Parts: sequence; C-alpha cells; structure tokens
Amino acid sequence: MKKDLLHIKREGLATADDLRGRLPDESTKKEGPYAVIECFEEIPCNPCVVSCRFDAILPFEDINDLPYVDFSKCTGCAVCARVCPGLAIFIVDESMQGEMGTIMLPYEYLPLPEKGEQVMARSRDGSELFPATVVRVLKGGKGKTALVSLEVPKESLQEVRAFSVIEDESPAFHSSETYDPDYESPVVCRCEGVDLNEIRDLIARGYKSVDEIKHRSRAGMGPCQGRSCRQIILNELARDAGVSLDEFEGGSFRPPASPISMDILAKGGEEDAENS
Amino acid sequence: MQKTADVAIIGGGISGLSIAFNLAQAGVKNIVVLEKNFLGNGATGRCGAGIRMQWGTELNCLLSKYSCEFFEQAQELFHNNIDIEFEQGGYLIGAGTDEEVEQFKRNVKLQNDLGIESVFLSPEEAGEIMPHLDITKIKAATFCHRDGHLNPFRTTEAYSEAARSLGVSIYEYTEVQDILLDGDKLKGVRTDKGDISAPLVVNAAGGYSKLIADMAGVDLPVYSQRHQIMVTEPVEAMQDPMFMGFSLNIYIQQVPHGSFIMGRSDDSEPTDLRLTSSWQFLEKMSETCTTLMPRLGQLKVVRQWAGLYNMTADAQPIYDEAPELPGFYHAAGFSGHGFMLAPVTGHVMSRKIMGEKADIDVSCLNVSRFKDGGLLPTESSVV
Amino acid sequence: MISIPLLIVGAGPAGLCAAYRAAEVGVDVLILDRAQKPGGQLVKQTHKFFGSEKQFASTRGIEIADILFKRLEDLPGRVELLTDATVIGFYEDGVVTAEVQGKFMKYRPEACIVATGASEKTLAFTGNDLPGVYGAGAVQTLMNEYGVRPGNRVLMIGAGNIGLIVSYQLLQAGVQVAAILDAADEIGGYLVHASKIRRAGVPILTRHTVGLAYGDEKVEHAIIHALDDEWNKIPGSEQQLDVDVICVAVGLSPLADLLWQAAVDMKYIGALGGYVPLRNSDMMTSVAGLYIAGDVAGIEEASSAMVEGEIAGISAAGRLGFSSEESHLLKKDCLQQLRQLRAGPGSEKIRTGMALAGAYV
Amino acid sequence: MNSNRILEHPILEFSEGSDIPFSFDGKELVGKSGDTIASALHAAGVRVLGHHFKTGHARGFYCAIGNCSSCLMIVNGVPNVRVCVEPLKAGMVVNSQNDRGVLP
Repeated sequence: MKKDLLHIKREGLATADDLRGRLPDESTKKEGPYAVIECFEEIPCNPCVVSCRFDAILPFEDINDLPYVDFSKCTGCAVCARVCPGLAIFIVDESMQGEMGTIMLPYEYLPLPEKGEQVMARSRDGSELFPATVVRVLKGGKGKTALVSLEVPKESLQEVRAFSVIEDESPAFHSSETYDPDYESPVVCRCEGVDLNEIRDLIARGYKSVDEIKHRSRAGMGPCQGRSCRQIILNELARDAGVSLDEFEGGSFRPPASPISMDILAKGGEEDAENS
Repeated sequence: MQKTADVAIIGGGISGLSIAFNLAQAGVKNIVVLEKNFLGNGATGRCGAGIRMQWGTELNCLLSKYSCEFFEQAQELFHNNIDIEFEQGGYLIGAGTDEEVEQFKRNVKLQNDLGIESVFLSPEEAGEIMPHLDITKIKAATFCHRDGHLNPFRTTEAYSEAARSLGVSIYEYTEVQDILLDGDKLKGVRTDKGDISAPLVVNAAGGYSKLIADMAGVDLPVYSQRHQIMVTEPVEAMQDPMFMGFSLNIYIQQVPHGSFIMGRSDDSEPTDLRLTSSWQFLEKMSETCTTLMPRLGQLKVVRQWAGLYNMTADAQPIYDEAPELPGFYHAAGFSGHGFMLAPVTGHVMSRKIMGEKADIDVSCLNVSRFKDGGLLPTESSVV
Repeated sequence: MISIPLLIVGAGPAGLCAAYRAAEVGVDVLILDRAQKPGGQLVKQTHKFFGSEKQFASTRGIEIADILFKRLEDLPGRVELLTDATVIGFYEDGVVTAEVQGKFMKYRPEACIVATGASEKTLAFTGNDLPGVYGAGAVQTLMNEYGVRPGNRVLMIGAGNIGLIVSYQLLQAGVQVAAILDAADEIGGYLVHASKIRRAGVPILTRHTVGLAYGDEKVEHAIIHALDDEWNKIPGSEQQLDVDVICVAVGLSPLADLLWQAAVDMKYIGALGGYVPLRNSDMMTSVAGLYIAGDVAGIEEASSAMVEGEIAGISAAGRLGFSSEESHLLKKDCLQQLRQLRAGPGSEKIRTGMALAGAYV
Repeated sequence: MNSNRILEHPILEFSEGSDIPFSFDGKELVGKSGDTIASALHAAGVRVLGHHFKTGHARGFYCAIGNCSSCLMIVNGVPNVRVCVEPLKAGMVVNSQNDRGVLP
C-alpha cells in the first residue's frame, strides 16, 4: 500500500491533494471536456483503457496499473465513464465562456432526473453543496449506468462528485433514548442455542478442541453442521491458548452435508433394487 | 508428566475411567489414565449409550443389572452434580420371528427369576407403549421399564470428575506407544510424552485394545468392527423407550434433546479400524426405520458416524489378567456393550487387580476360554 | 447408481466455467446445484465486475451468470445441469450422494470438481440472533433475487468489498444505510466502492464495532462503539443508531464440508478465509481426480473463481483423456490471468495464502 | 401489504409475478411467484418466524441460502422446514415454530 493512500483507506475519501497530476493544465482545460479519473488503488481492472478509442488513457503494462489520462488526446467522450465498474470517472467541461462549467456524473439510482430539473449537488462525502441544474441526461441503456451532467460554477467543478434528487429531510439515525440492556451473551450456535459464555466456560474448564466443545455443549451438532459457530469457537480456542488458528484441528465434518429425510433415503435403496 | 504410577490405565473411555474410579474409591493411590485423544473420543462418545437388563444369559443379566443400579444412584456415588441424563424410558424389544417369540418368553422367565421386572407383550400392548410403531411388523415384544439410556459425554465427564476428585491423574492427548518390559516382567508404559513405570497396567483401549496387547506381546483374541449410527434433527418428545430388535436389526431411541439416534449391525462392515461412514448404511437404516415406524419418515437425518465394536468370538467381554504377563490386565472385547457394562467393568476389574472378590463371579470371562474351547453360550440378544 | 465422467458440484462462476472448458473438448458433464437456478452468487451481483475482458469486466454479475449458462449449449460434450440438487456426501468408495429434486441419488464420477463457494462468517455480539440481523448474502438474496427490501434503515458491519457493495445495492433499492462499521484500521474493500458509498453520504467508521442489538423481538436499535488499539471498547464512545436491519458482512469461509468428508488435505490459511484444501497448479486436491475451484479453494473475487474453474475444467478433462491442441495453451493463459488478477498490492495476502495452499502464484 | 416489494430498480427488473395465496399463523397472506416462503413473509412484514426451543429467543432467517437453519418453520404440518429455500406454493399453511416441532 502506498503511504499516501492511507487516509483514503481510512475514510474512503480522496482529497484535492490526491488529484494532483490527474488534472490537465489550465490551457488544456479551456479546450474542451476531459475525464477525471479518481482511481487511486492498484486493483486488477482495465475496462477504461480498453474502451478508449482515442488511446487517451496511458497504456497498462499490468492489469493492476493505475489509469492516467493523456489530456492531449482525451475528448471527454465519456465512454470510459460508462464502463468504469467503480463509477470513478467524471467528465468535466470548463471550456465554455462565463462562470459556469459542467460535470458529468455516473448515476445508478432512481429516480433519474430530467433535463432542467434542480438537484442537490454533493461533495465526495455526500455533504450538500448547492442546488444545481441538470443540463444533460444520458440514459443507462444496456450497461444501465446513466450519466447526468450538472451545471456548476467552475470553481466547484472539482468539489461536486454526486447529487441527489431533492427530497424531504431524511430522518436522523441517532436516537438519544437510553437503554439498559440485560447483557445476554451473544449466541454462537444458532441451531442449538449455545451462547458465548457457555463456550468460554468449557474452554476455561480445559476443553481443548472444537469436537470436545461440540460433544459437551452441542454447539455444531445442529442441522447446519457448525457452519455458523465453528469459526467463532476456533477463534475462542486460539485466543485462550494464545496461538494462531492454524494450530487447531478444524473438527469433524460428517455426512450428510445437508439434512435429508429418511423417507427419501429409504427410497434410494428401493430404486437401486428395482434397477438391478 | 509423572514418571511412576501404581496403576496405569490405557484408554480414557468410559471403561478405563470406571476402572480408575473404582480403584481410587477402594483406596488405590497414584492411578493414571492415558488417553491418546480426548476423553470419550472412542466408542464411548460414538455409541448409543443405552442400558438394558433384558438379556438372554444369566451372566449378562447380572452384569447389566449391576450397571443399571449403579447409574440409578450415580449422582450420589460420584459426589458431583453432573446430570448424566439417565432416562429410564425402558427398552421395548420387538420379536421379528417365531423363534424370537419363543426365545423372548424364555428370556423374560430368566430375567424375572433374577429380579429383573421385564414383561412379555403382545404387538398391541407394544403399540400402546410406542404408538408410532407399526405393530404388524412385530410378532411380540418384551419391555423393562427400568432400562434406558444416558448422555455419553456427560457420563464420561461425571466419571472423570469423580475420578479426579479422588486423586486420579488423567492425561489426555497422550498416546501409549509401547508397553515397557524388563525381560518378561512388566515395567510400565511408553507414551509420546514420556515413560511411566508402573507395576500394573490395564488395557481398556476399546477398539484399539488388540494394538495395546500386541505392544505387550500378549495374546488378546479380539477384533474390531466398524459399527455405524446416525442421528436426526430434534422433535418434541414422542418415544419414551429405546426400541430394539435383533432379527429386525435396529436400535432406536429418542434422546432428551429430541433427536433420534439409531444403528444396526452389518456383517460386511470392515474390521480394519477405519471410522469412515457409508451411504449404504443411510439407506438401509432409513429403510428399516421407516418400515417399522413410518411416521418417522419425515424426520431428517443430520449426521452419521461410526465407532468400533471390539468383538470376541462369543460376543462377551474379557475381564482377566494376561496369563503370559502378570500385572497386565484386559478389560476388552465388549462386543458393543462396553458403555452399559462400564459400572460393572470398573467394579470387577478393580477387585481383580486388588486380588479381592467381586460381587459377581466373572471368572468365566477369562482370556483362555477361546483356546480351551470354553466359549460361553452365545448371547442371542445383540444388535 | 449412475456412473458419469465428470461431476461438478456448484453452478456458480467457477462451476459453470469448469463445465464449459471440459465440455468444449468433449467431456459429458453433470452439474449439480442446490439452488433453484444456476449462477451461484452471480445472480445477486448487480454491480459491474472489475478485471479484464476475459473475466467479463464491466459486465454486471447477473448478466455474467446468463452468459456463462447460455454458452454451455451446443458444445461437443453434453452438459446436464440439475438445480434443487444438493450434494450431501462424499464416500471412500468414490460414491457421491445427493438429494436431487426430492430423490436420493448416488453417482460414481471418474473426476469431480468441487465449486461449492463459501458461507458467511458470523459475529458474536449481544442480540446477534434477533430477527433483523442478517448475513450480507441474505440481504442481497432478498433484495436482488426476490425484490424484497430487507428493511428501512440498515447498519452495515464490515467495510470489505461485500459490505461496500451490499450497502450500495441497498441504496439503489431505496433503503437507507446508517453507517458502515469496520473493526479494522482501514477499509478492506476497493476504494472506488468506498468512495461511491461516501458520495451517497454514508459514513464509514473504521475502528468501530457493534456492541448490542435490541428491540422487541426484532432489531430496533444498535449500539456501536469505537475500539482502541487493543480492540477494546472505548468508554463513552457509544452511539445508539435506530436501525431495523443489522447486516453482517464480516467475511466468508470456504464451504468445504464435502472436501473434509472426502478426506483431502486441508490447511488453515487465514488469508484465504479459513480451512482450504491444498492443491496443485491444476487445481487438483490431494485426492486424485478431485478438483476445486472458486471460493471453496480460497476466498477471492468472482473473476479469479471463473479462471480457476477454467483451469479445473481443462485439467479434469485432460485426466479423462480429453484435450485439444489448445488445451495446454489455454491453461497457460489461465494461469497467467490468475497471476495478473493477484498481482496488485491489495492482493499480497492472497498471494501469500495461495503459495501456502500450493497454488501457482 | 407488500410495501417491502421493490417496484422500480435502477439495474434490475422484477417482473410483476402472479399472486400466490398462503396462510401464516392463520392469517391469509399473498406472495408472488418466484418467492420462497421466507421472502414472501418478509415482504408481508413478518420478521419473526418462530422462537428457539432452548433460548426462547425470537428467530428470523439469517443466511437465506439454506446454510444456517435459523429459519425453521412448520409448513403444511411438517416441522423444521428451512423456509429460506422452500419455494412458496399456493395454499401453503405456514406456522411459526416455537418448539422442536411435532411430526404429523
């Protein structure tokens, strides 16, 4: 991990600093629309570079390379913005006269706004910036990713990265209600209703393996075959012993992997008898 | 790990633990139990854990009666409060053939004479005890209300806790690798955690008892056969007794948790110590069960597994000191009944080791009977 | 008892790709899947995939499922796909048992590919069994397969790719997401997914976890708190959120029950999600003729699952005596694709894990 | 009643399925073709599918793909049916399961 990625990895947010080297120079900005690619993490993904008809995204040596735009070639055609699986490409146009420019944003929500509609422009963290007018809507078509252009003051073009259709105030999630829980122990085995205290108690009494705990507590004996509880029990055992998980036996797995009725099993034998 | 012991017991199943408990209770000090895995991981934790007094030979009736009476008072005898879940819902044994009907009549007579309160029932009477049984499939039945079944894991724990509190040292995950001899004299045992010198060694290794005997260079005429078992999802209580049939080839019980556990025997099962399962068992067991108890057909099987029956030629145990190696004792060859015999196993073996007389004379269960042509009358009441 | 050349367990991305490559060279294939329709988890993936063209990049998972399924028609080998067909047993005599549409079936395959995917890990917190606490897969299933909203306001636990993607899907379905929590220091999932969520105004709280869910027989509130460097609750950091769904996306474990039954050599490799079978570069386990592909071989993206499926399919076909001139080249290309998919800095753990599992990296 | 149904979705199209009537604890409900019992109940606002036989806790589904057995209900009299993977059929009688179940 590159050191300068750490803040993004913590917040999920890019800052103006991260955009350095990703924007055209001032004179190129005036020539026409261009793509801003906010893709900062090397992951195996290349549709943008493959889709560009103008070779305006620098060729990849490796599928994990980061995309960089050759602004001398980029026409702002938005093909890459349509195909980017991460919805991380935005088309900025500040070539027009006057105070206002446009930003084209990928959009996969409903309702899709209409041209002329007022929407709320939002920043990278979703906070409200200002109302803005929709100037163009490209429907999603086959790929289903719509592209929506907003008219935005030029100085805010690198701030606006989302919008929402203006609606009633969404309710607050926080409540001030206080609660005095009777702190029941978390459930570990959903099938047999075995809780964490029971498991910890057995471990404290010297039970050392998944199978021992299964026999004594029934955790893992239910119809799901321990799919939900085994991992938690292993974690508890490892934590208690102060060793890593790979030092433990996974415990037994026995057929059938999924419950099956005796009527069905019994008929299996009859059919063989008929066939032979 | 300790270096010496007065008695080293090989096998942390219910037999070994019961022997340890009985010895300690009788005042023997410095007892160790050696278990290569965890307690009860062998046949003990894999068995149906039923206990019945309805047998066809006098000795088996007496042995099992001792055990049943022990389990009835287990809580007081163990001095701990572990609930072993001894559910005395009785054993209902169904006769599938005319020969069995006659045999069962003789069995009930024998049992009654020995003070075992079993009764001979018509199919209709059996149906009253177990309404989901298709009574057209049986010719008669016997029933003893004091028979029942236990939770094998809790019973193991109750025994081990009782033994520990009497000073027994139990070593789990400790595998016996050799029996140490000094010339032709017993010296002790070698484990993967070190040697223990002990003048007395007890082979209670269940399915693996022949391997242990081989280490000591003594003959133990037993072999182990895989025996399969399966369990269903739980439902509310609907069957009190363990149902069993010999010619019908089934035992099936509903445990307090609500699951049905059932097994059958099959002569074609392998005898090479493998603990795998087979799909054939699932089919045949389900067929047997749904034929006898059609209502259970909708129950779903959640798991199957296998354990080892440690078999002898007459399907009865060996309680003896090895003639070739004084101090080396066998408690083996339980032929599928080791769990229910555990209390009496502990009693008779501890007396034998201490050179005292036991409440029941088991001298006929010696290891020499297989050579001398002294096989016991075959017990017909087995699955 | 039915004898068949190749049995594939699971009709997800790995299984379908394996079937394609095997049938392409003439192998008759039987695929069994426990679900009502094929596609595995692809049928709920509404987002566009990463990767390259070979792994259908920029195509949505739901569409990939269709493509993979449809291309199985008209191949030289016959592909039979049975749904509502749950494989339940692998036995030492080589017999595989299944419950197929209400019947107990026994198969004796010459080769078998296990592509059973993964199951979701669970989290121990008080109230974790209240109705309303759902696995992320369940939320996806409900929403994207059945068109039913899981609730109105969701607290997401886990900021890995699944947590981020499902949060986005919730927003698309008109469900509010109160917050995404992760006990780790960093967002585990791809940044582009995280940024998408942040733009929608959803906070991502790293170093946070859920302590308690409560409500009258269903989730009504959650109490969350921050964690210190020792993973202990920071006193006073509690916040109460009013949510009706707590979605648990704390990772996946390989669904390897059948492989345990088949007694293949397994190893606990945390980086791959838990116990995984050891394998060679052909995706064959320690049991000859038994292959693996996809999440059951180690938790990764669907793109890698598809390529692993292809390798397993080519290899199993080869073992059965079916191969073409291209098979060798194709396998080489697949191995190269896998290497590329795992080459990024974010895949370091995967590379380490795969090396331990014996895979080609 | 079907307020939890997604009628419009930016990516997916949910075909207007036909109505499937069924009953839950004596109440008449309507699901859609393609539903499982669990999805139909959830769409109808039912979260609690029963109570655990040991803890008494309310139970809902958890995994929705037949892995976890958290969603056992009584369907047409048969207990322990995993409703998250059981296709809904017209006329089904679905009941909460609050114990281990009683065989019909």
